[in-house]
Amino acid sequence: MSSDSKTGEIRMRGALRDALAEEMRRDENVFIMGEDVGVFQGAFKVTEGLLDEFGERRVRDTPISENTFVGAGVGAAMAGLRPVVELMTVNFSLLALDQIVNHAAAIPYMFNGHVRVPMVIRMPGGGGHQLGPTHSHSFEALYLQVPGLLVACPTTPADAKALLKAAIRDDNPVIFIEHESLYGMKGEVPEGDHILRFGEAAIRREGDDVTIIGILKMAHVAAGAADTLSSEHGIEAEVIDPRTLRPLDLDTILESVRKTNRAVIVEEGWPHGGVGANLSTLITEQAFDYLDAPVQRVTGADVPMPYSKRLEQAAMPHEENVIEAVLAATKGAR
Amino acid sequence: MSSDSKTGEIRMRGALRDALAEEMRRDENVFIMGEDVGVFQGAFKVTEGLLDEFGERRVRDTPISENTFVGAGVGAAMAGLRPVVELMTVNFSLLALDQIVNHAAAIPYMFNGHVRVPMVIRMPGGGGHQLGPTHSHSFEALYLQVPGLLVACPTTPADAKALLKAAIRDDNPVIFIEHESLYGMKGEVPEGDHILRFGEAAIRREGDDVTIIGILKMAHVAAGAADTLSSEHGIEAEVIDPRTLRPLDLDTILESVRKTNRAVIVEEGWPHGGVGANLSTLITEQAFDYLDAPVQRVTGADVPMPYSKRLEQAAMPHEENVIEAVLAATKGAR
Amino acid sequence: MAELPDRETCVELLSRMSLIRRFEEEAGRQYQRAKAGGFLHLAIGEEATIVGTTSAMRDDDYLIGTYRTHGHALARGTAAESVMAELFGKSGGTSGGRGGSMHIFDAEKRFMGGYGIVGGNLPLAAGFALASQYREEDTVTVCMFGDGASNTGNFGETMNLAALWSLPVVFLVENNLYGMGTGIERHSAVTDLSRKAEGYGISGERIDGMDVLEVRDRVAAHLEIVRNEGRPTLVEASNYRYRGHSAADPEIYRDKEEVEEWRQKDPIENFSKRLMEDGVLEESDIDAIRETADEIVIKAVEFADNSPEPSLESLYDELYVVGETMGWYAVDERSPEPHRGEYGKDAPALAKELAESGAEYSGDDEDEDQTRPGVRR
Amino acid sequence: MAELPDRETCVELLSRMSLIRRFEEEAGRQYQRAKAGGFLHLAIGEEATIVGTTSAMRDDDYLIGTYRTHGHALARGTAAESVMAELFGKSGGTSGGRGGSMHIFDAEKRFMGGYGIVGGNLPLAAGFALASQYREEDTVTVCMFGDGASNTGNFGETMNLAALWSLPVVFLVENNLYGMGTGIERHSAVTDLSRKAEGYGISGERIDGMDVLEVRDRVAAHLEIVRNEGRPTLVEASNYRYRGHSAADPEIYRDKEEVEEWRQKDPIENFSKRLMEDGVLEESDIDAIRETADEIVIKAVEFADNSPEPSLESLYDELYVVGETMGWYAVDERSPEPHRGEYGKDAPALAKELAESGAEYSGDDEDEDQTRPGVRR
Ligand SMILES: Cc1ncc(C[n+]2csc(CCOP(=O)(O)OP(=O)(O)O)c2C)c(N)n1
Ligand SMILES: Cc1ncc(C[n+]2csc(CCOP(=O)(O)OP(=O)(O)O)c2C)c(N)n1
Ligand SMILES: [Mg+2]
Ligand SMILES: [Mg+2]
Repeated sequence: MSSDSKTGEIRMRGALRDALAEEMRRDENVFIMGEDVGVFQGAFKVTEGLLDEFGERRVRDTPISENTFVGAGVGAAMAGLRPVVELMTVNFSLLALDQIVNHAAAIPYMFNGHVRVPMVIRMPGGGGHQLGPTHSHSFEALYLQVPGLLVACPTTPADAKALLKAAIRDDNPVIFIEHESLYGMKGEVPEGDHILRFGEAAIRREGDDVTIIGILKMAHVAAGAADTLSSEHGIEAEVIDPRTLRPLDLDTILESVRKTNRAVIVEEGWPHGGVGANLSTLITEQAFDYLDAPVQRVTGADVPMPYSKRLEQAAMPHEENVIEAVLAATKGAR
Repeated sequence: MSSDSKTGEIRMRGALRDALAEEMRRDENVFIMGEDVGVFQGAFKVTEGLLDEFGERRVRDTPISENTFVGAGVGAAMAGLRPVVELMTVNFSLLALDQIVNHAAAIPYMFNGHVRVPMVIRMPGGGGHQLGPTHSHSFEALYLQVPGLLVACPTTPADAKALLKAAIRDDNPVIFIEHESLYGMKGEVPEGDHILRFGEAAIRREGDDVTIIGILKMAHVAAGAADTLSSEHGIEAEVIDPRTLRPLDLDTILESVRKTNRAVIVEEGWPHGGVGANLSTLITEQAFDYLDAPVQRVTGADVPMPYSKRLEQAAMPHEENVIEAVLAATKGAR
Repeated sequence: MAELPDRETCVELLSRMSLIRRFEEEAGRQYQRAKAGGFLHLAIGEEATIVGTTSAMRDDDYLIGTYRTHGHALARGTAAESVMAELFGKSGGTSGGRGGSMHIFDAEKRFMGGYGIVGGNLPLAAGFALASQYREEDTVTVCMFGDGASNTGNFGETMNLAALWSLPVVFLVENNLYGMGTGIERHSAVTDLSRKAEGYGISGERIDGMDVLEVRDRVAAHLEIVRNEGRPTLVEASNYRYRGHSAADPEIYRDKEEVEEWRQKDPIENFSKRLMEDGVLEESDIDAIRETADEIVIKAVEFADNSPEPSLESLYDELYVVGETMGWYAVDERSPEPHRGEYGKDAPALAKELAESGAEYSGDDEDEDQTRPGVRR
Repeated sequence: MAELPDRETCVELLSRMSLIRRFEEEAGRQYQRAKAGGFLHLAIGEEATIVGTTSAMRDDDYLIGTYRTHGHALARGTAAESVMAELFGKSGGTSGGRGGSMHIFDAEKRFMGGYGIVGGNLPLAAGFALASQYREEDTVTVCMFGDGASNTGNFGETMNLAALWSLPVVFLVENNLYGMGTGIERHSAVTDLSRKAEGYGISGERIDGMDVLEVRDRVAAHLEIVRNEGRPTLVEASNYRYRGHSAADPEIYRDKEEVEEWRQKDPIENFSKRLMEDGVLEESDIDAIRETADEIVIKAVEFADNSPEPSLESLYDELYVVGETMGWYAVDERSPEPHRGEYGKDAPALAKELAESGAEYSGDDEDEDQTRPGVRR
């Protein structure tokens, strides 16, 4: 299906597209809607070719009406369909937050399970492309707060595909956060119908000295920093990618921290009340006696994302920041 | 002005009303808008009498159009007025979040300080009145994330008045969160034109054994628990009320924790990514070597708030929960 | 004036309206006794709009409403017992006590819920209709909302989407002239709401929402259009709520005379009168209908009284479906254990005080010194 | 056909349009060279709508637009140098490089900004107008937005509020027939946008947005109505963008012929022709105007090139006003120190690739193996 499918390695966007196409072939109730997902082939080309294959009934271009087309997805899901709604970017999801939080997340609970909202809301986010203060948000921290939602944040093509398929088959409303910088990333994607359960973290690299947890693009920054730490500092980091933030596979993280006694969390979002603050707290609460140093966080800067390339880069975490944080965390140890 | 003003002690809602009235008298540019703030006298009667005194130009009933009347406030502020916008409750603020985050918070920074957004957005929140899943949210944690905003959460009539006056005079956009259960609370309010600077925590009770930090209604639950801890357990808690979450007076908190070596945070909101997670992380990062036990959090339950009184009470923190958390934190100490 | 339908139908219409009226009065009473908590938004005066509408609908059509929908559920056939139990927050309620008065739900009757967020139900309605269209079913969604809701962004967005996609929805504005305490001239630039969607390509019709037969006939006609032509329409039913916005509303925003005027148009009394004038029913029939309603409601209260409280252990139930794709869900350790608190201790006092404090959302205690209020229960 | 104004005005109109055209072309070029980053939404083809509108406005009237507003700022009198420097992310930009192409701002010229959120500017416009009304000034706000924006909730909410409160705003839809890649028949149920606010009580007028004189005349008339009668109006200017939605748009959603057809209506060429036909200007005058535009734009690029980068130390500047009511603001210790990164290393390559990748928001690198992409710069 995807244009990459012959190469063995496929890009993240192709993997996502494959997941969508396969699930749509499998289940007539799955359909897609969002701004420019059809004729335009998707703002990020994730839905490329789907209109051709599935037609206008199942690949629906929407007007710019975020709250309403998300809400229409909630309604359709309540009536038994399985909508996959794309918000062009996470920034615009603020316009749909009432339908997401007050409706999608609350409805199954407030109606005592008499109805379910089996829908997926896909939305890419993140900075790094000089899109300025209205177009560069990272809202993982906002969504992980909300009971009733699941939150995925895949970092590889294989995970993206397997998690999206799981999300589509899941009966809960799922926030599926993609990162704009990762769409072009290539990776092996196993053949066949694979599902990745929500709530299972991946250990990307094993190590005894420190645990580094990175989200979305920062999973890769963390991995890069780990390589440098090994080659230049003799520090072996264990790198963990949570893959989903709700549910969160805290067990895998805690097991690692109990071994390394140190943790660093890397995220692109704002520092206050971020993913890192949440993880740091959970780790500290449950592995306090194992920690040789306070958990370190590397976050985006506490500003709306500036447009200037120089300032934008200054506002985002880099491998150097991660290395610095790891060195701070491991200071006593060496 | 307020109907309570002769008693010496006035209620929170009267204190807020006095702040509004005094600031409106002082500055012609200050005006109020929101749903039912005028003829209806305010859903919680905070704006009672203001329409009579100031007329329709300055006390404006709005249609149910949250994003637009908040945005109109942002525009009016950019043009030099000082709007105080009331959202009937914090639950409906999700409908206005685009104007709050993508506009009010971002505009001063993204236009490099060439324009300011001197506005206050007041909104009551919290649970406890059986209003169910769409009407009982606590969103402090959501708002404290956002750079560009200030966030106040007053807990006494005196603070409410002094903070609201500060908020109205401040040149930054301010999220002013009130708690529905505290409107009827009485307290001394000093005569005269008092201002409370943002970023100054209050020590409500001194103690050496543990630091308890409580937000909004939970500030009072914390204080109640501290009394019991003293009388029944011989534990002397220091009780801190941050009063504003952005900026946050971390210094006062840290100073206390360095003395008590233990901290417990009490909030009504959801546990994941909450105010407590943020505070716990900040404390642990900066006072790690002083902590004899992991910081404890007491939070609301991880569910949309159920309507049933029994379940709602089960989902909210109580003094007993705080006491339990303090006993857990101080276990080693005794 | 609309023609009378057959006797059975007339009896049915009157019975439903009477049941709603009686139910709402009782709900108000139970609220005063603090058996029901939270807010209570009564639809007394609006029965003709509700019953006229549902009586024109097919069983498999979808209905969705607002936070003022006890009557809608009853009209759709939900047992009064479940609705009352929901108000009481009991496990026998439509949502096991989770939703309360503002969030009644009955999937079986295709009553797709009451919703607490004004305007929040409009996009959902578009979704139900989309599902009908997608599955090539000829079911229609009726979406009821208030005059105040017509000012929300969702209104314009949903009208456009529904018209653009030819979704099978009848949008029905229950124009009772007020959004809470704000009169329609103070909240809507155009007060003829039947015209409000014209710019989105949906023409509308204003009907007398106090006349159950007119509502029935006109909504039937609209359902017909929607079902056959597959496009949405808008109906504005002008009616009035006799009670305050919620149980705690001092009603300073309107005159007693206005209320009186509208009481002259009482949907139940006038319909009863007509039925008697036309010889369809006799006084005794009407008394019997009233008595039946009374019995149902009394039983409902009994049922609700006896229905068990939801168990504390059920606090986290139904939050998620745990299955193949999500293997587990851990309740966070920081979440409070289900807390028995001082449950029930002063519940009636609190609710009464809430009801009397004179403001929709007012939740304080005017009598209690709250310098340090501690935990309020 | 609108009458020609005096020669000076004609020259002014043509000059502004030419400047915008030239500026936009150059911006496109500089974007290809990766001097400008992010998105670049060009208004080539829409100059008559922009200039006709601003030429009818008073200096103290407010203007607000979208993310496609280089031209609006220029038309309002903002120096081309500052606009270009903003695109370059330089400290000499209108916002010191903070906002970029989508967020141009010039308070002095009462150009109240470009905004990246579709429909986000409508409520702000209501706010400016409210300030005018509040202060009893007779200034008017002109709020420009796209056909796609007319589907947002903000549209309906703002129309209602503006009409209800009689706010002095001219709402001006720049209907270029597309919202990104979605044609108007596919996004708006009613395609005559001048009628779209009728349900909110705002009548509208459709005008030829390719004819600078018609725009000028009609907008002047609307400003007059608004200023004198103190009520909002709606103008739909139909026009067309010759370029893609943004610099990176493969334009698969429309035919070349359609673009060609609209190119026949080119606002600058047609106006030039008319001026020559009517003997107001000669070919040489027009050449001179073009040359002046050229000079201004070349200088603007020079200025932008030479304007210093914002300093890393300025990262947190202007986030807050620190004063009496907020005594301090501490940058969180976890925030990264301003990071020099590998700034500039491969910036041009990245931007080029972004531009060529063929999708509005596409930000990946088709050539690079990104199995572990690390930090992208
Ligand atoms: C988005 C939102 N804003 C505000 C409220 C508070 N509120 C509850 S009901 C109401 C009035 C609604 O009026 P209308 O739509 O006419 O319905 P009615 O109550 O008259 O049936 C308001 C403002 C709310 N629940 N949701
Ligand atoms: C709320 C929101 N949703 C989606 C987008 C992405 N987006 C940017 S421009 C655009 C199309 C807007 O079309 P229109 O209003 O007609 O303006 P034009 O680009 O034609 O000038 C879209 C969907 C956005 N910026 N904001
Ligand atoms: Mg109403
Ligand atoms: Mg357009």
